[in-house]
Amino acid sequence: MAELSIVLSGEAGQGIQSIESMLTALAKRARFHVFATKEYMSRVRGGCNSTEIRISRQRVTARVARIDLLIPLTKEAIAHLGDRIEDSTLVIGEKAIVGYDRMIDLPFSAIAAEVGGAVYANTVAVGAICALLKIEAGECERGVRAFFERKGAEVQEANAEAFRRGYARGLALGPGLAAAIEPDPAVAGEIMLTGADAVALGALAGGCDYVCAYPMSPGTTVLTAMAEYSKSFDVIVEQVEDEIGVANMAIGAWYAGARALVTTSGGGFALMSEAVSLAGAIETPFVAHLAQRPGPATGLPTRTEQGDLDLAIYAGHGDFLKIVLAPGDLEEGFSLARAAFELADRFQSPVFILTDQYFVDSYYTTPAFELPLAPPTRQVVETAPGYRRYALGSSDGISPRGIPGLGEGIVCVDSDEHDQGGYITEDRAMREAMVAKRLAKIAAARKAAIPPKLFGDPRYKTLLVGWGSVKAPVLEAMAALARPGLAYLHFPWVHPMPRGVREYLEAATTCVAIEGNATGQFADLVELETGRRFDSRILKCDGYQYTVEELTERISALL
Amino acid sequence: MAELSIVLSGEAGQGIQSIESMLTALAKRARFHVFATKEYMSRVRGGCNSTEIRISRQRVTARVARIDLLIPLTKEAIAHLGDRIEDSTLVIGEKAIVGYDRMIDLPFSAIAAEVGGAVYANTVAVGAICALLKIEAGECERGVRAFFERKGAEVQEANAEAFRRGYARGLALGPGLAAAIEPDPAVAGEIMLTGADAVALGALAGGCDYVCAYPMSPGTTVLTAMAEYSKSFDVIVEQVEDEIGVANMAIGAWYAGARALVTTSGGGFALMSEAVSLAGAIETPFVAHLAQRPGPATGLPTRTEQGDLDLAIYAGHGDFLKIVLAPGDLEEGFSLARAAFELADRFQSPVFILTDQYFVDSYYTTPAFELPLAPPTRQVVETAPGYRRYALGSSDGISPRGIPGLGEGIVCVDSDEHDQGGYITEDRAMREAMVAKRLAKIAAARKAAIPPKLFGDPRYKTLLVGWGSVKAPVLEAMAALARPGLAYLHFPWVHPMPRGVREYLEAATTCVAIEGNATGQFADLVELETGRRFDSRILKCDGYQYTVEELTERISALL
Amino acid sequence: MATNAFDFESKPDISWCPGCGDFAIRRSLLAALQELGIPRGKLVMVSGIGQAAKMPQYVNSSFFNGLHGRALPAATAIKAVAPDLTVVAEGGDGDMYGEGGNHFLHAARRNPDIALFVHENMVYGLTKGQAAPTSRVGMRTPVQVFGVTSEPLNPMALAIAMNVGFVARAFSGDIEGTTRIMKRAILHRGFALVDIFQPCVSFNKQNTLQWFKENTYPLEEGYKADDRAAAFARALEEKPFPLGVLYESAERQPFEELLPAYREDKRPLRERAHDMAALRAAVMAKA
Amino acid sequence: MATNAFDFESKPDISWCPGCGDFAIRRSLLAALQELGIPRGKLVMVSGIGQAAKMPQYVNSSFFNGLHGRALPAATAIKAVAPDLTVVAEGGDGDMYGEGGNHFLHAARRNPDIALFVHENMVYGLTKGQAAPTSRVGMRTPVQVFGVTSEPLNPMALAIAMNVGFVARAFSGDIEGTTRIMKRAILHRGFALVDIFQPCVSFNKQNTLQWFKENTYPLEEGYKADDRAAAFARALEEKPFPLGVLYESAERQPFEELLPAYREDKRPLRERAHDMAALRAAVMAKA
Ligand SMILES: Cc1ncc(C[n+]2csc(CCOP(=O)(O)OP(=O)(O)O)c2C)c(N)n1
Ligand SMILES: Cc1ncc(C[n+]2csc(CCOP(=O)(O)OP(=O)(O)O)c2C)c(N)n1
Ligand code: SF4
Ligand code: SF4
Ligand SMILES: [Mg+2]
Ligand SMILES: [Mg+2]
Repeated sequence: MAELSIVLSGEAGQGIQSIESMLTALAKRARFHVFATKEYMSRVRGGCNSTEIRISRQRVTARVARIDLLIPLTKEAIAHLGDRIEDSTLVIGEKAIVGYDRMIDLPFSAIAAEVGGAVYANTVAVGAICALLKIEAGECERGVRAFFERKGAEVQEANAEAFRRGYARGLALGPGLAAAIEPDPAVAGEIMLTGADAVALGALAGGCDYVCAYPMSPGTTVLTAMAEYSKSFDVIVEQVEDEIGVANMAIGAWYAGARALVTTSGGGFALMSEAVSLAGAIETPFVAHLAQRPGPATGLPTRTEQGDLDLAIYAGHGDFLKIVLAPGDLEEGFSLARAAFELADRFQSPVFILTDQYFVDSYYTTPAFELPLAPPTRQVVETAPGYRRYALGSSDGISPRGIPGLGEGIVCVDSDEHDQGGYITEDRAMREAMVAKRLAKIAAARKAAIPPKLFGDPRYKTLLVGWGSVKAPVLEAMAALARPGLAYLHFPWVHPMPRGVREYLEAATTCVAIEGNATGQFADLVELETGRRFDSRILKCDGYQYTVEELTERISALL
Repeated sequence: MAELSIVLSGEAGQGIQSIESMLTALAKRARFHVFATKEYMSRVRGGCNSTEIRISRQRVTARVARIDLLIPLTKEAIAHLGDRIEDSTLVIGEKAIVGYDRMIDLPFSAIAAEVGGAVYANTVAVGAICALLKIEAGECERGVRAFFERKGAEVQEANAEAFRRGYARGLALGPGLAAAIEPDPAVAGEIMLTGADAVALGALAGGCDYVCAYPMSPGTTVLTAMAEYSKSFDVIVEQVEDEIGVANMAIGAWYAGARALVTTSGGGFALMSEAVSLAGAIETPFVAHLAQRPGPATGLPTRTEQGDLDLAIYAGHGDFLKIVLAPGDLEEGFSLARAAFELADRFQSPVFILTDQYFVDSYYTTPAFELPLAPPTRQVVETAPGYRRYALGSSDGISPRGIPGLGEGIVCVDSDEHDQGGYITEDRAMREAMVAKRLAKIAAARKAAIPPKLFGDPRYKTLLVGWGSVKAPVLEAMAALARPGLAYLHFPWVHPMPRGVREYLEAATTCVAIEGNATGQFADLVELETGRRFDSRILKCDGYQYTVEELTERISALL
Repeated sequence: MATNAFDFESKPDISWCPGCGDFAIRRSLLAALQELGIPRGKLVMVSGIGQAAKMPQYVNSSFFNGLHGRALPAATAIKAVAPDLTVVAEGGDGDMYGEGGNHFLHAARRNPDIALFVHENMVYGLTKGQAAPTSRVGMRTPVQVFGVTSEPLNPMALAIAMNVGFVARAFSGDIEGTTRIMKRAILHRGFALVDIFQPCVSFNKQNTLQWFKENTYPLEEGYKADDRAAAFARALEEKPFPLGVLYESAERQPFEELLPAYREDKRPLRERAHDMAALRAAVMAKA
Repeated sequence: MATNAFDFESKPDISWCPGCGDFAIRRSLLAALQELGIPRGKLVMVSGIGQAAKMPQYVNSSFFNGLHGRALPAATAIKAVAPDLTVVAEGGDGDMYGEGGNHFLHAARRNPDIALFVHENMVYGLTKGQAAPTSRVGMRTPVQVFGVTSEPLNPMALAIAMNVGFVARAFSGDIEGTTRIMKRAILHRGFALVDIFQPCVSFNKQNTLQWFKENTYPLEEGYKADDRAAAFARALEEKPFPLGVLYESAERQPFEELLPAYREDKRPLRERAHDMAALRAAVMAKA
């Protein structure tokens, strides 16, 4: 067997997460490729959530509809997963609680009680699953002990016992159910982390030393990760009273020489819109991580969508450069977050990293990120007396950026239209020069844009076009389709539009846009740029990421 | 002579405005067509501002570069107006103050002193100008008295005297300088008002009964007008602590059965972006007047631009209907403001009226607005028990809107995704139904859109395309060019794009976009809609509206 | 519980955590509404976003559940447009004092006849445990990993400084006391704040039911609530925090009563027709 | 005026109206900065938008003139990132208490070492005469055509309620007194509010220079500013309003000093290198 798709489902707070984290840690330890993602309701307890885990011989980076093994913790879990439960789905759990006919009864709680209490039920379940996966018991047990290392010997021992019992019960289900997956030794050196972690590490690699935010799902994930890193890095982390304060604080921090990051979601980002315009006007860098969730307004707070692209691109009033980056996998999450700081500093402009709930919450095994050799440097100059913050004359519109306290000059910035020194002016010629300066940065950034990347058949007839987190499911769907003449053009840099896109589209007979929103916001931008209409748009707005199967089907319907 | 272009220029607070208002009132009284516009710095006193007045036999609705008569009040005025002063420009004023060689000395202050004080200098100036215009003295004097009616007999008398003296001095300049313009009797029944007044009256005609705002130039003009009208209409007018409060208050007011208006400018509108999304989510009407000024950020607070179109169209996160209207003249200001309320109520969606500083501050004589026969009615239903605010089933996505207190039902709205009753749901099918419902309103609104209007040669080869306040200068420029094969397609309704635009563009050999911003935001939207690229874009971002001459030249350069 | 007009026929699916103080506050609220005899159709519950702000979902009446932090401007407008309705705004301490802080200040200045109930659990519940403006110094959270350093906002002191006419603190653990205070707040003509201590069992392990019990005490019998400076002094008391009505004054007139639109005509806007003659006159005044 | 390091060589084109109280405040400010001997390169003036908020334009130093209402978050960050700089935030009563009200509340909670000077002219100057949050009841304006009805915000009471460690009121008419208070505010370790009465000659015909003179008095010699409740009682005094330092306390530590980043290393962030070894370790911790 090449892989197993496991789904855990139950109420918030019921323990899905502990099963998940133990199981994925053990699986990685056993050198399996692991992918995990979750979907959950906007509530702290109760409801019905689920976690999907793929354990595989090969790299897996997307979610699938197929459920090989289902562990329901409640009755509702069965209804919740609905038609994804097929004849081939093995359903294991506590029949007394779940009451599902077709399931194999495995009374986790009763077994846990034998060990010493209901708290061990999760470990029992993990044991049973590990047995089904035929992971070597001793190695697993060491893993379990490692997992509970900080909790002391007693807890370690009890959990090891719970694990063993679970393992035994799993084995007892018989070899017919077992699914031996071959490990991949390469996994040993790999890392396993969420999209949020990747963005946080990328930010650190980009020299981020100031984080401010107002909590908002799913943007909070990166805030929490950075707060944790503030224990080992010189990063100031501050929770602010509201998102307007957040954005203005971050701009103030950049002005004074920090590399600041804000993290939020659509509604919070909307509130920052005026401040984005401020960053544009005073040409101060600004980096925002915008983790998308479905709108409008509060919408579905804990679910996923790619619906904030227009919001980001058109944020703020007036014409000025905004760069929008959208990672499609963990490596891009890391490298684009890092790039965001370099770009913001270089272009003295706002840069947005667009992710989504699916992206930030999902995790998988991936090769360790390549680290830059040199640390980032603040792209600021020591000022001399007479320094003028907005000196005109460069062809790319960029003036050397001073910061207060560094050098003899003074650094004056004003949100009104200003002259080269930063003083208010209403002079028409100066106004036009400053508009031209700001527009020149757009042209310069387009030249510096990360070009889209083509995957699949270079002599394609059908070209799929997407951005951000659809990358992984599209690539797996393409692999599943294995059709010649099919390619996928992926945009990690989505705005301002990189050059040369038209050529890619013109080479295709059929162009299909794929994105996770209701109208095709990126498709519009590509059409505007290229004048080429998409023949179809594959869209989705139900709050979930595409499964590989869903995409496979929707793409093949167009072939 | 067909018309005279008069420019007054001096410091803020120096009296330009009193000359202007007296003069335009007298000119209208004398049945001339009048047009007046002003440009001023963002300061209360000092600086250098100017007012331009056209007095004409024919209707005039745009600004011209040409200055026939200049009244400078300061030295700086001459430099400020620069190359607009030509040999043909008659410059009249106090030489001792202005110190301009070529000017005709007319010591307003000294004459005023004879009457009783410097306060009468403005009236002296008005007298001189009226003499040059050969307006009948007695009629003027009655006008002057009427103008000062509320100030008492003494003030009236002194001003009449000041007027007479000014008039005499004007006459004494000799017939060579006089400019007799023929009056147009039709002006008698016409009205003269600013764009801000037109929007305010339109709002009242649309049933507006609640206004809230936070002061921001140039949006404040409509707030002040409405505050004044609250003396004679049942309109609640409230200044709010910030623009976020403004927008949420307006939405609350609509929810409870009012027809609320907010008025702001770019930065303030940016702050409302999240609330726009709220209106979209809870399907509550919302009407915003957005008077544009140049950005980014604080920009040029008292100047003009058409740079907030993208901001308006893409305001708020998520996909939902926003209607954007942009009046090009006073009549459209009135009728579109009125329509905004009907449309907002009908589509239960946000509607934005986009004007700009130039539009709200300019005024001219125009035929009295046609008033609707019937008063507007609130498009709400009396609810029955079991009423559900978001009942599904209509093809246009519109559910009957109840308001609390009217009927037996309860009215429940929630910014989270909700079911038909307004209760929070995360059900996928319901989510999809609600997205579809909201999208259906976009399609319905496009069908109901006010189509663009074609001016000029119906068998055009060159098609000019514009929106909002460029209408009047474009039409005058076209008239000046008098070229066959030239037409102008004007959009009073700019979003969602009306249907049939492509046909208009395809009929042309050359398409030229004209707008008052740096990049051509509307041109992008038309290109996206039609797939037809503009051959040229005439753009402007220096904070001023096009003059007729400037447009004439830039258009003819393309012909 | 006896049948209550504001409860539902079938039990709603309440998304709060078992054991959360919000349930008790809901009981107090339903009781207060019922006991005051407010006609069901005449109540509008207004809220923002948060666990506390979900309250309107669980009250069988009209509601406006708007944006995080933005309940008060909406509530003010609803009351201004329809003064015949009873308007209750409710939310969390993050919602009302954090994101919504500015609206709180200016609602206090305006003084609309609205009762505001704030659940002070000293934490952000819905977003999983970050510090609220009321969190105590030193509290560690996943974001405040070194502990909170900002001074907790004192809603009582703030409201008294803003001259709010009814300023009270309640405790969810005392359902009847809370009901009593809520009733007085709703009856108060003008803006009334009831800040309600509420344990969050999921994320605040520090300010528990027990902690609140140990750190509060009822204002003494005979406490005079009519002296603003004296009330302020009491508002500064901490550990134990006084419970009850700290300040009450009928001096200020409510916002909507001062609106010119209601000087003569008391009808809510929804019952008024638009004046076409006035419109014609206004247009022709420009002639 | 004697040469002042913070003044310009050539007279700047100041856009305030002749006679405006802002000129006097500028004199006080320049004097305070000079007398404190702040190195010119180490000062950052931070402001929003308004007439008062134009102040930084007229001080020869670094400045961050941001958005209307948003000076404080920017100022807080500047101080946090570069604690070696002196940060002064300045703006109007609309800017700081209206649009910026929430930041005021939470800056007070955070307590950054910033001096905040607010020009209380009881009106919106730059936007031509609408009511400010401090406008007195009854004042008529082009927007408040029937007169202001909202209670004026009392910055002294509010700051004391928020436990700001330095709370003072000055009057532009008293240049020396204002200079003295400004100096103390800048020296105060933590957030310091100086609310400065200032006549707006163009738009506030009610609260004139004369009115302020007649309606203010200096706090008596020997006034003890260390009692919060007593200070609150004095803050409620109106007509006449007390001038001087109403409340002062060195109890609270400034925000930036509490930041873990400065526990051991006192250098501003701009002088620090990024730690690549820690980064490598953090990445590999995910293995
Ligand atoms: C603009 C915006 N920012 C952030 C959020 C995320 N958010 C939802 S509720 C909440 C805070 C909840 O705390 P509180 O108001 O104290 O209510 P509680 O859950 O504790 O009852 C936050 C930050 C949001 N919905 N909107
Ligand atoms: C977001 C936003 N809203 C509104 C404005 C317009 N505005 C500029 S200054 C100002 C108020 C000025 O009053 P105040 O802060 O009291 O300063 P003053 O001019 O009286 O010194 C306003 C409303 C703005 N610039 N930005
Ligand atoms: S998270 Fe806290 S406040 Fe929210 S429902 Fe659970 S216990 Fe209550
Ligand atoms: S408007 Fe008022 S506050 Fe502004 S400069 Fe003039 S006098 Fe001063
Ligand atoms: Mg809370
Ligand atoms: Mg002011």
